[in-house]
Amino acid sequence: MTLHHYLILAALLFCVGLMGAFTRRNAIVVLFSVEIMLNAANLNFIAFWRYSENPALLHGPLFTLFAIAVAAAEVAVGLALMIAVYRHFKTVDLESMDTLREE
Amino acid sequence: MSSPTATAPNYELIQQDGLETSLLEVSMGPHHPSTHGVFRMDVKLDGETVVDLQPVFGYLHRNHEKLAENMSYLASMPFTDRLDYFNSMTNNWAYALAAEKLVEIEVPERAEYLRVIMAELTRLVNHISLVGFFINDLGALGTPLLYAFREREKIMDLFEQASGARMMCNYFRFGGLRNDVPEGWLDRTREVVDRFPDFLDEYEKLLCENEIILSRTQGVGCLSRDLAISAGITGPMLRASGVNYDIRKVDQYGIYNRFKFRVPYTDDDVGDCYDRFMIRMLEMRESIEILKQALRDIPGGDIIGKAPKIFKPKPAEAYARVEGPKGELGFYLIADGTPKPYRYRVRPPSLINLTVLRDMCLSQKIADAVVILGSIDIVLGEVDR
Amino acid sequence: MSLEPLTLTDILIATVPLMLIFATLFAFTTWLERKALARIQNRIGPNKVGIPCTRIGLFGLGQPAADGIKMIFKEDIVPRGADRLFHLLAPILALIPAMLVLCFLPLNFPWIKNIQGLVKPFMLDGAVIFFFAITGLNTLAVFMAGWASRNKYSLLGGIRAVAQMVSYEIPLVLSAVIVVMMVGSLNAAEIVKEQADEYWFILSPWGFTAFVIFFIAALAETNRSPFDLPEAESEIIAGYFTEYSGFKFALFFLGEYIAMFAISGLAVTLFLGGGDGPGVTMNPEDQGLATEAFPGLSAVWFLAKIFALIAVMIWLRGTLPRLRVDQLMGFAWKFMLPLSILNILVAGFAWHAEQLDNTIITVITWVISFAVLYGAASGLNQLNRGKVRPREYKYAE
Amino acid sequence: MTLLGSGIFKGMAVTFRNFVGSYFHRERLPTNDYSWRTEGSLPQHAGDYPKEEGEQLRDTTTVTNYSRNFPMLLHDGSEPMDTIRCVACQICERSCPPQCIYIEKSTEKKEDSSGKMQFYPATFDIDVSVCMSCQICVEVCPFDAIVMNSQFELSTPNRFGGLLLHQGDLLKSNDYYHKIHPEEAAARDKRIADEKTAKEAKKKAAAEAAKKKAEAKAGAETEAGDEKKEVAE
Amino acid sequence: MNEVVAFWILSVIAVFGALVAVRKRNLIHGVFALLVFFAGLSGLFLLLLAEFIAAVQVLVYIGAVGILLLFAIMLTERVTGDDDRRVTSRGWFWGLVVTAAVFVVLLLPAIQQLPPPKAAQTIDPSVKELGHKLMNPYVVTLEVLALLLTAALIGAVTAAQGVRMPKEEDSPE
Repeated sequence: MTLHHYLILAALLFCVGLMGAFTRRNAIVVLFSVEIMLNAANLNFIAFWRYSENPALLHGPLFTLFAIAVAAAEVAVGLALMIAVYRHFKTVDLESMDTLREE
Repeated sequence: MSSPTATAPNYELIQQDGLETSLLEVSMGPHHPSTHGVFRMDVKLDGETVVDLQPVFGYLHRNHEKLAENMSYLASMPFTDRLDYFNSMTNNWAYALAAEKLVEIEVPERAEYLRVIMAELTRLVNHISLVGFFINDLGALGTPLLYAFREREKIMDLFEQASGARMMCNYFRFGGLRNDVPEGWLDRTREVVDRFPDFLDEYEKLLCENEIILSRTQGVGCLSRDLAISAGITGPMLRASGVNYDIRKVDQYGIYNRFKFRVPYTDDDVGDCYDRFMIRMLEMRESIEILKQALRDIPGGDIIGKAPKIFKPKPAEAYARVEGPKGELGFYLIADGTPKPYRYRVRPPSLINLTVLRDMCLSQKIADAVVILGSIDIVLGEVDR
Repeated sequence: MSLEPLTLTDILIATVPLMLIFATLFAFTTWLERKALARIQNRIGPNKVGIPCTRIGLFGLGQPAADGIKMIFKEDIVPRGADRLFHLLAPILALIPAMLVLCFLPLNFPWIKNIQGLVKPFMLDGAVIFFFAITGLNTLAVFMAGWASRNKYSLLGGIRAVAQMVSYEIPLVLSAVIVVMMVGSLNAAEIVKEQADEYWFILSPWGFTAFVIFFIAALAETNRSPFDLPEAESEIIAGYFTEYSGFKFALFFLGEYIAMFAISGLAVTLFLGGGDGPGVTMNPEDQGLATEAFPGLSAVWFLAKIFALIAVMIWLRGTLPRLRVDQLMGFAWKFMLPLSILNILVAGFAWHAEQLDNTIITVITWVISFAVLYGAASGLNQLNRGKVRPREYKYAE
Repeated sequence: MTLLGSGIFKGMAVTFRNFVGSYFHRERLPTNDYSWRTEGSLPQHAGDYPKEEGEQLRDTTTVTNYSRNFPMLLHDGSEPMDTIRCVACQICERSCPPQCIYIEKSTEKKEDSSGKMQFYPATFDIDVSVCMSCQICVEVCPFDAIVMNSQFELSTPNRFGGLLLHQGDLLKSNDYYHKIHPEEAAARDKRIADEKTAKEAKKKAAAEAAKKKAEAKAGAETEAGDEKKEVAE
Repeated sequence: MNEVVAFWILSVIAVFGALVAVRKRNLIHGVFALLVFFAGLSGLFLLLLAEFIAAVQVLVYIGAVGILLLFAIMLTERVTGDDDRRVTSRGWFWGLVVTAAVFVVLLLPAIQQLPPPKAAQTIDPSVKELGHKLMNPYVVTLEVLALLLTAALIGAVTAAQGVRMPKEEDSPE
C-alpha cells in the first residue's frame, strides 16, 4: 500500500460527497454530503501522517481529532438549523427556500 | 365513553409552533398482555403521554342478565360464578341475598358463619392476586404474582374441598349453602389463615418499601374524592380516594355486626395507585381478623334453611348488595310470580369503577395507563357480563 | 507495530475459540437464568430436556439446545408493511458489535500465547474507548428493528431504546474515566495489571461508586430489568422485537446475552481486577499475560467474575419492577450524571493525595471521599425523590 | 435517614430467601413436579392420550370429597340398563342452566332394581363441551339418579362426537360412586335408606291408620253423629 | 498482503456507502448507508494505525451523528421517499460536471507532482502520546474546542427549540 492509494480513494470519496451536495435538493442529504467530504479530508490527514517523515509528531491524528470534533458540532448546529428551517418553510427542500431570489 | 363528571384538565397538545407533531394512535388490546382480558384502550399518544383514551369493552358479553330472566332463579346461580371469576363466592352471596329478600328465608347460624368465612377467603384471594397482577403490570417478572398464586392455591384448595370446584364454586343456595364443609375443613382453614400473615409480612417487605414501586405508583392516576363519589366508585378504590365507606359496616348484611374489624382508608385527597395498592394490602389483614373470629365462633347445626321446594316468589322487587372485593356488588330482582325473574340486573363494581379510567389516565404516561388499569382491578367477565 | 506478522491462523486461533466459548456460555446462561428465575419464583424451571430419547433430565441442561432447534424451525414472519432489508439486517447488526467487543476483554486463554505476532486482540492501546464506541452500535440495531417493523409498539420500543442507551452511555463512560485516570491508560491489559499490583478499584470509595454507576448504566445499556423499557412486556408487548420470530428473534436474544457478557466483562476488567485472583500473577513486562498455577486459571477467574455479575443481573430481574420512561431519564441525568462527575473530582483529588505516599493522608482521603460520595448520593436521592415515600393509613372502626 | 436503596435491598433479601427456600421447603413450590414420581404413580403421561376414536383413558379422578367435573348416571346392579335409577322425568333437562342434557323417554315401562315398573331414558346425552359442571341437575333430581363424576381427563381426538357423552358412557355403578366420593355417597345412601324406611314406616303407619280407621269406622259407625258434631266444633 | 486485501475491501465499502448515501431516495436507508461509509473509513484509519482516531470515528460519527441524523429525519421529512417527487436539484447536470472537474484536478497532483511513493515507516503509536500532545502544545486548541462544542450545544438547542409562544400556565408536564 502506498500513499497514492489513499489519496486517490480520498479524492474519490470527496467527489462523491461533492456530487451529493450539488445534485440533491434535500438539505439533510446535503448535510450527509458535507460530512462525506470532511471525512475524505480526514482520511488524507491520516494517510499523510502515516507516510510522513516524522510520524511521532502526531500532527495528522491531532488535526483529525479536532476536525472530527468540529464536524460533530457542525452536524449538531446544522440539524438544529434544519429543524428551524423546517418549522418556517414546512420543508427541507433547498429549492423551495427561495425568499431571497428576486421575482 | 366518557365519565359522568370529567374534571381532569382538558389536555391540549403542545403544538410547537410550526413543528408538526402528530398524535400516535395505539389500539391497546384486545389481545394485549396487560389489559386483563379482552379489553381495548384506544390511546392517543403525544410521545409517551396519553392525550386521549377510549375504553372499548364488550368483547366478553355473554348476555348474562337476559339469560337469567329466562331461567329459574336457582339456575342463574352458577352463572353468577362467571361474572367475576375470581370471586365466585361473593357473587353467589349477593345473588342469594337478593333472592332471600324476595321470599324472606331465614339463614341458619352455621351457614351465616360459613358465608362470612367464604367471603373473606375470597377477598384474600382477590386482593392477593390483584396485587400480584398489579406489580406485574409495573413490570416485575412475575415474581410477586407467583408468590401470590402460591398462597391463592392454598385457598383454592379449601374451596375445592368445600364446594368441589376451585373457581366456579356455585356453593351458596337460597337460605344457606349447598352442603356442609367436610370434616377437618375448619382446621385446615385455621391453619391457612394463621399462616397467611407470615406471607403478608414477606410480601410487604418485598413490595411496600421498594423505591421503584413507590415512585411508579405515587402521584399516578389520582382520583379525587369528589370525582370518586360522583362517578359511583365503590370498594377499595373509593376508600383509597379518601371516603370511609364499606358496605360491611354500612349495611351489616349477614352477621358482620358480630365481628370486630377495622376499615382502612386514607385521609388525604390523593387517591393514587399507591393508595389503592396499599388499601388492599391492609384490607387483607383485616380479613384475617374476621376469619379468625369467625373460625373461633362458628357453631354447629344446619346449613340450609327452610327454602320452598319450588322457588316461586310473589310479585316483589329486591335489591341486595355486598361489599365484594372489588366494590359494591348488587343484584336487583323483580319477581312477577313465575319461577323466572321478570327483571334481573347486576350492579357490577368493575364496570362502574372502570368509568373513571379516562380521567385518571389523561396526561399520564402510556406505561401509567397500564398501571392505572391494573389498580382499578377489573375482571372482564364482570365488566361485559 | 504492524499488521503484517499476523497470519490467518493467528486470527482464527484468537477469534474462533472466543466465539465458541461465548456461544456455549450464552446457552448455559439462558438455562441458568430460567432456572434461577424459576427458583426465585418458587418454581422448578426447565428440568425435562436432557439427553434425547431417554428420560435422563440432566436438570434440563438440554433446554437451550431444544429452544435453539425450535427457533430455527419456526416460521419467519415479516409484516407486510415492513422494510424487508432492514428487518433482516437489524438482528445481525445487533449481534455483530456484541461479538466484536468480546475481543477487547483481557482474557488470558492459554492458546493466546501461541499466536505468532506481537499484536494480541486485547492489546489494542485504546481498547476501552473502542469498547464504548462499538457497544454504541447496538443502539442503531435496536432503532433499525423498531423502525423496520412498521409497528407502533416496535417504534415506541425503538425510540425508547435509543433515548435510554444514549443517556446511559454518559454515566457509563464517565465512571470508566475514573479507572482510566487512575491507571493512566486505555489499555485493558494495563488496567488489569495495575489492579493486580495495587488494589481492585471496587475496593476504594470512588471506585465503588463508579462501579455501582457503571453496573446500573450497564443494566440500562443491555436493556435488563429494571431498565427493560424498550421491551416492556406489560406496556408495549415486546418493544422493538415485537414483529420478530424464529431465527431472527434468536439472533436478538443471542446479541442481548453476548452484550451482557461483554459489558460484565468490561466491568470485571475495570473494577474487579480482570483475571486477577489467587494463583495468578500478572507479568509486568509481558503485556497482561499472566503466570498461572495452571493454564487458563486467569480466564477461569475472569469468567467466574462475569458470572457473578450476571447472577446479580438475574437476581435483580427476578425482584424489581421497571421504571417509567421519564423516571428513567431523570435517573440518568439528575442522579447518575452529577454523581459520576463529582466522582471524577473526588477521584482526582484522591489520586493526588495518594501520590504523597503517606498512609495517614491516604486513610483520611478515603474516609472523606466516602463521606462526600455517600452524602452526595443521598442528597441527590432526596432531591429527586420529592414527596415519594411510604404513607400512613387510617382505620375506621 | 434510611440507607440508600434500602427498599430494593429488602426486596432482594426476600427473593434470595425464596430462592434458597425453594430447594429446602417443598411447600414453597406451588407446582407439582410429576417427574419426581415413579412411572406407575403418574396420573397421566403424554403417551397415554387416546389415539383412536372412542378410546378411553385410564381412570383419572381427584381425591377431594366434593370434586366434580361432569355428571354421570348411577345404576345399582351389574347390568347397567336394568338397574338404572333414572326414570326419565326430565327435571334435570329442564333445569340445566346451559341446557346440555337431552333425554328421550322410553315408550314402555321396565322393572327397575327394586322391581317396580318405571319408565327409563331411551336416550340420555350430555354434551360436555357445553356442560359447566354446576351440579344443578344433581340437586334437582328426585331419584338420586344423576351425580357428579370427578374424572377430569376427557380429551378425545374427535371434538364433535367425542364430547357428546351417551348413556353408555354416562352410566356408572354405585360402587364406583362410593369409590370416588365415599363420604358423599355414604351420606346419600343413608338418606335414601332413611327415606325408604321413613316411607315404609309412613306407609305402614298409613296402612295401620287406615286399618285402624276402618276398624274404628266399622266399630263406631253408631257414634257417627257425635263425631260429626265434634268435627264441626 | 493482509493490508492490501483489507484496504480494497474497506475502500469498496466506503465508496459504496457514500454513493448509496447520496443517491438513495429513502432517507433512513441513506443514513444507514452513510453509517456504513463511516464504518469503512474507521477501518481504513485502523489500517493506517491511527486506532484512537478510528475509535473516535466510530464513537462520534456512528454513535452520535448517526442517531442525531435519524432523529432529525424523523422530525422533518417523509422518510421513505416513495412519492414521485424529484430528488435531484435543478442544476444537477452542472453539478456533475463540476464534480468531475474537481475529481480530475484532485487526481492530477496526486499522480504527477508528488515524489514517488515510499513505504511507510514502522511506527508504534500510543494513545498516551496523543494525550500528552493534547495537553502540552495543543492545550489551547483543546480548550477552544471545548468552548466551541459548548457553544454549538447551546446554539443547537436554541435554534431547534424555536421561539416558544407564551403558553397558558396549565400546560401539563
